[in-house]
Amino acid sequence: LAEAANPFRCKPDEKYVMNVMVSGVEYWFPVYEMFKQAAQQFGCKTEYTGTPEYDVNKQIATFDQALAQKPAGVLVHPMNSDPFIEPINRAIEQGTAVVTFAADSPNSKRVSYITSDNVAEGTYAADAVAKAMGGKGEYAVLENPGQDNHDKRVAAFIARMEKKWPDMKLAGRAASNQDPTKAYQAVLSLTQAHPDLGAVFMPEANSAIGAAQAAKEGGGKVRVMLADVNAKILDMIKAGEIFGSVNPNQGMQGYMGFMLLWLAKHPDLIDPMNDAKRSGFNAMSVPFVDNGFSIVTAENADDFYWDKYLQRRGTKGIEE
Amino acid sequence: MAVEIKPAGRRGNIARMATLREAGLIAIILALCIAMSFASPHFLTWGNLRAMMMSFSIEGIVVVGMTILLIVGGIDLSVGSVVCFSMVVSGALFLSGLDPWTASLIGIAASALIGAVMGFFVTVVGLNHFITSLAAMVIVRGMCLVVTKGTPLSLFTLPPEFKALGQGSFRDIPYVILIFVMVVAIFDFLLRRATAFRKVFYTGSNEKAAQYSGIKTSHVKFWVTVLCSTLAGLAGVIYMARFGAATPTFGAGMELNIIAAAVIGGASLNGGSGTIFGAILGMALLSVVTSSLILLDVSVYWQDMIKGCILLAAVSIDHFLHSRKF
Amino acid sequence: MAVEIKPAGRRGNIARMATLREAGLIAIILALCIAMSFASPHFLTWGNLRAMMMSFSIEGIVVVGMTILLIVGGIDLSVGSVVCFSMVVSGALFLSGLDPWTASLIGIAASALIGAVMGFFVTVVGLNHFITSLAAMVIVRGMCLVVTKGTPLSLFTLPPEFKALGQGSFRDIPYVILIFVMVVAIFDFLLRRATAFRKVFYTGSNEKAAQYSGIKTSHVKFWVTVLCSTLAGLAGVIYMARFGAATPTFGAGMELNIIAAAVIGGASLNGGSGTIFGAILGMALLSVVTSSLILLDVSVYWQDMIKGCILLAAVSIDHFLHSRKF
Amino acid sequence: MTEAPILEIRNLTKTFGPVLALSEVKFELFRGEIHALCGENGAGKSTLMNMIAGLLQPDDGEIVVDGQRVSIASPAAAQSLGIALVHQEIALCQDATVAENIYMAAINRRRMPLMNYQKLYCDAQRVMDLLAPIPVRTRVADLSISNQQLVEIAKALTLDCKVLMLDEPTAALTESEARRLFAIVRGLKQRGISIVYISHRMAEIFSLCDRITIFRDGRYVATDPIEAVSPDDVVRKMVGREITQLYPDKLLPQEKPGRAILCVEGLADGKRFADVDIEVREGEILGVGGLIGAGRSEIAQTICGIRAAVAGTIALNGSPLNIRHYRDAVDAGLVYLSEDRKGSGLFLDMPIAANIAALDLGRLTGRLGLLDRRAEAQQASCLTRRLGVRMAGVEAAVSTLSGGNQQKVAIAKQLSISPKVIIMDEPTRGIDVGAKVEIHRLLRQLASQGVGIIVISSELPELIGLCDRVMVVREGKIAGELGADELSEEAIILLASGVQQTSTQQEEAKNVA
Ligand SMILES: Nc1ncnc2c1ncn2[C@@H]1O[C@H](COP(=O)(O)OP(=O)(O)OP(=O)(O)O)[C@@H](O)[C@H]1O
Ligand SMILES: Nc1ncnc2c1ncn2[C@@H]1O[C@H](COP(=O)(O)OP(=O)(O)OP(=O)(O)O)[C@@H](O)[C@H]1O
Ligand SMILES: [Mg+2]
Ligand SMILES: [Mg+2]
Repeated sequence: LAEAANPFRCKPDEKYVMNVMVSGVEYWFPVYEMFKQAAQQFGCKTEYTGTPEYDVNKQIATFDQALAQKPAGVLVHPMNSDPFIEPINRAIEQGTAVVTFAADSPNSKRVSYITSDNVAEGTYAADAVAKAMGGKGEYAVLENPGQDNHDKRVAAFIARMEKKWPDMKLAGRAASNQDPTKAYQAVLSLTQAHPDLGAVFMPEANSAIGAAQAAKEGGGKVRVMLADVNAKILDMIKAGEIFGSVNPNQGMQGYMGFMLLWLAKHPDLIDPMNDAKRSGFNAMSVPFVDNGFSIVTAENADDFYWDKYLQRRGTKGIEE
Repeated sequence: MAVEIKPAGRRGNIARMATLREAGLIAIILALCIAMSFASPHFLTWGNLRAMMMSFSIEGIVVVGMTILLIVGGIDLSVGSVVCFSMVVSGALFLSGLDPWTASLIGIAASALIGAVMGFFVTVVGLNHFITSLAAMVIVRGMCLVVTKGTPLSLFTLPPEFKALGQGSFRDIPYVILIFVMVVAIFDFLLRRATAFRKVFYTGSNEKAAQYSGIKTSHVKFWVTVLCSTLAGLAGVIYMARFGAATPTFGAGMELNIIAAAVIGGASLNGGSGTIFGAILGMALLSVVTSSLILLDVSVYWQDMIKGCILLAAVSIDHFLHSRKF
Repeated sequence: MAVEIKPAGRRGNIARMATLREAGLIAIILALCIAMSFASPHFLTWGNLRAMMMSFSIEGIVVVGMTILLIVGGIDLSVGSVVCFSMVVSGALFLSGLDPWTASLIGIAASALIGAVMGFFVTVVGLNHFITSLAAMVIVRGMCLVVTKGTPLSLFTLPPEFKALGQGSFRDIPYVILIFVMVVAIFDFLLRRATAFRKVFYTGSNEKAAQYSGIKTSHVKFWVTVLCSTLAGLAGVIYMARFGAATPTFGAGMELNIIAAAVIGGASLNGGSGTIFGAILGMALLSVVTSSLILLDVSVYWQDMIKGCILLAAVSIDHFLHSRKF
Repeated sequence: MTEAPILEIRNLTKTFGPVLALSEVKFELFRGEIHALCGENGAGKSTLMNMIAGLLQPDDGEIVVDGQRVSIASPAAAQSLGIALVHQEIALCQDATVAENIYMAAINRRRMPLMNYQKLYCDAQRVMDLLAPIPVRTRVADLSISNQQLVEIAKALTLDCKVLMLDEPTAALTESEARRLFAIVRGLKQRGISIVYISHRMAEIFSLCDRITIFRDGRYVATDPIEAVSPDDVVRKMVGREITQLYPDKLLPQEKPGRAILCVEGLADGKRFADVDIEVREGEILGVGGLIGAGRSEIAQTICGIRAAVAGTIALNGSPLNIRHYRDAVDAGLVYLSEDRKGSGLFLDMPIAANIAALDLGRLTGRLGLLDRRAEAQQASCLTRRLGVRMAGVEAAVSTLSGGNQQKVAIAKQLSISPKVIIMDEPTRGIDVGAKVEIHRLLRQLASQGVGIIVISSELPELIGLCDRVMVVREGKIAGELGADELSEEAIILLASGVQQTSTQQEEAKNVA
């Protein structure tokens, strides 16, 4: 009866799963934290799964295994888009809702995709760097060629520079592949080759630790700009060793990710004026949601520490 | 002098020894499976087993080539890159208008060519397999980046009959698994019985003695190197069919997993010994462990650690059962 | 029959041979440097050379340990994980209130302990180095995750005198480079001259022969394994001082680079040969190539390919100069 | 002898799985004696030595050293008891120098933290020169197998030991090195060191040893003072039957050898030898003699295409052969038995049957390119029976065989293809008297069937007893040829060294002249 009164409740064994690659890495934790919170508010069970490795084949194996347990929905970060088409479609067929986050599989039948706008992130980062340099000078980028969202950020960064800041010159590009030692070596080499280098941008946080150290040793003239944060990055931002970071709104990704999943699992809650019933199309489909991002600077850095956040909330993070 | 001659059995000693060897691994895998089926009701479902087999079938094809290469005393660190290369070349050719089957054949041929170049450096120039294949790993990965310009090729338009190769099934048994079982069966048989493959054992066991037996060991090494790359190329094409995509970063780090599987299965890094069946069991062991941890919902922080410990324990038990040196 | 006794030179035969060997690598590196100095005016500046040395100095410490381990016939795939582990353990202890020097010592000791456990599995249980260190690689990486809970430890509060270890210099020469040069000099000397280290060569060259001479080869193997992990631990602590952070993913994939450096420098994967100086030259070669490509502003898509080709060419030339088997 | 033995073995038993290698054997060694240990291949001699040296542990029985019952757990333990062993199989560190190999045990024990290479090279050279002038700074890998054997012996001489056990030290040596060794061994005996000497060469045993102990099939048979027995007695006790004729009959002078089977002209490799002409005729056995390092092995390997030739022609049965690879030679029926059975003769980890089949898999291959394993096993059991290999079965790994039996497997491999010409490099190295007779008889039989046979041997009695004609090689050139009636030890040594061996004074005088 209570259920009839309140449709926004889960059935006793309704389970929602979040599936990622490199699952031991902290980027996912705040996402899952809010995913879990939303689920608890609905009285649903959740599970955090994925492979600790950076390997699409292994991630699909974990995805398939999760599917074998017939969960109500999966919030997935597909490491590569197309390889997930078939598994996602299989999930939809067996009645498991699928929503992608932070990376998409656009050609699959996933109901929704939630992400921050990588292009906007790259564009903003470019503006911030260029402004600080007075619109004039040399910059470089560190890349992780092959990872889609990273490539988008870098491309947007460079495109914005070329379009809006004609006096900003691209001095060099190097592949750091998320490895701090490679980033360290690359930035040292770049500063040697280009003594006037004023900024370096990278699309993730791992490289930044090495890059910032190299920049510091190079005399501190190079502004380090990146995407994502972690405790070390935050400390360096506060100390002025890192210029800034664009950080996707992870909590929103998780919370809205859950909502989208839950809705997709319960499409009969609405009765829209369209052909959904006839065509078998999911009536609750919301193709795209932008979760937004924050700009992390010395002033607001304190709000982004994971351990402080966890303490404040008193939960066990991904371990529940 | 009393010479006692035992009648030679139907199967030779090599085959029998190998079977015995593998019994230990089979026992360990079964024990794990049984324990798991108590711990998780999902484990022994066809869905889960299918997922597990799917996850190692294509890699298993590469393991076959690697095992033969290890037997001849070589090693190939470039397999991950070559898998990716075959995928990327076939994908790019398909996108440029070729039909997918022809494109795949060219992709596999290109992989074989890479094997031939490595074989050249090993047998003619005289470098060793490790350093040659390490350089090849870097070069071929670079070629993947160049071909794709760093972005995954979307092969959404692959015709369904080609995609079926990677995604379709025959009565609930995926083609992928069928192909894998076929490749394993063929090469396991050949390795035990075919004359040509016996030379692989001779060369790996004592290259000089093989030369003193009139075996052209550099030919043997060359062709085995080519075979390993060719099988990696085949795997790449099947991955392409399965994923409908060609990603330039695919397969990075795959080589260690594959070598580990072969070594767990009894292949020696010094050459001269190893079996395909054993290597596949090694692969299965790794897969069962990984998959158990996920099903048991072990914390991600602990997964790696527990996985490594189980691996070490399994290898030690196996070693203890046969007291053979790995 | 006339007995001819050649006067023994001041340096032994091995030492002279080794010097010759390394001449090829030195020539190749110099050739590259000279070519680069034409292409880029910045290349031969002290700043750039310093930067290049900085970039491989800490890894160079690990290379020392790996080379000795290769000489004894072992291999260690876990070095990257152990570097990270030492970093993470020291970092966590520091954060929990210990002074950084004590914390670092404990971190190094913990790394040595990991080496001891591996040594146990190799010498007592009888597994081989490859599979043992592969399992250790996974386990230790897992421990890093457990300790850090997946997030980098920020060691921003490290006292400056400790940070100086990784960031400071003595008259424009960074301490890191000084430490590196010292470690290399000491171990190169010991390996050529110390009685204890000669046993490493003997064990790696022919374990049985060494045993026949009364050498306790399992002790030798055990201690070399411990040494390799200990040096990795030392590197980890220096990395911590340099980056002021402890990242749980640090050092992943490092092992291949390090083994490659040693092998380019003349170490054999079959044991029995190799020099520290050569291995460091191998590392330097890799570093010069990488850094040249960045200085020349080569497209990231082409960097890998060109790097691999230069590597292959360099190794082939070197091989040709000495026609020695890698 | 009232004195207590320095080493005593009581009721020692050792099994390897189902194989009973030694069964309740006993052995006594007194101070300052040279004690021969004899037995057929596989009788258990090396196994006993390995247990005394701490490499193997007995299943049962006692080892008593100086009246103390001891258990010898490792080679180091044996060393500290003053026991040293020269192994039958060469076990040297190939990548290290000769000097380091010689002094390895000392380096291991030394307290000094740093190496003193100068002293090491001087000392090592001094020891080495007692045997042969091998430069001690060379890497062992660059030495021929016989020189490696000398290093192995030199190594034992540096050990400060009470008991020295030599397991077939002369198997790979020529007469002159062997003589130097005997002089050294007698010197050691003078100093009160006890020596166990294992050999299959009767002449050596009778000229060198004081007492002799005989094993048969892993059991103790007898111990006698050497004066009390004759070589024939020893052979009878070893083999269990009478051996009447040590060498098969040679070709009679009136039956001249037939047409030429193998004809080599003007062969040169551009490095070690030049202008080599060889002719092997139907029905004869051609011997090749020379000192260690004369280049005999290299000539043989070049004929077979294992090494590259720069000049010369080879004809088989009148038709020229174009050999670019050893495979071509094998296909033409020309085979070479390597002197280094461990390094290049055998696949130690593989089964006996697979070893024997390695030379020509084609004949064992059925349709579809599959190997006929039944035929493989049959071939192996047939050949091993013919050569009397003592083994558990044809599927056992070669590494489980005794040294002499391994050699027999290597020979079986050459015979497996019914060759037209066999070149055998030290064919009977390490083979016992009885089996040697069998192999010689077999060679003679093959020769009479029209197979061309070349035997390279460092054992002069073998060359003289077996061959119809002996070619002597000196420093890469053919120094001369001796017909059946000219064969004698002196004649061969004269040709091989270029000088009279009898007196050094004479030798030097000649050189000056
Ligand atoms: N590791 C082993 N495994 C199985 N059997 C072995 C092993 N080592 C030796 N044997 C067997 O033990 C027996 C004795 O061998 P051993 O080497 O002592 O003979 P030997 O008297 O030295 O002969 P040879 O004159 O040929 O050197 C042989 O039958 C041999 O096959
Ligand atoms: N790999 C090698 N490197 C350098 N020198 C070698 C090598 N192999 C052999 N030699 C040298 O070549 C010479 C000829 O060796 P070879 O074995 O042909 O002589 P041989 O007459 O057959 O004598 P034996 O076999 O009795 O030693 C020897 O002085 C040996 O030291
Ligand atoms: Mg013996
Ligand atoms: Mg010879």
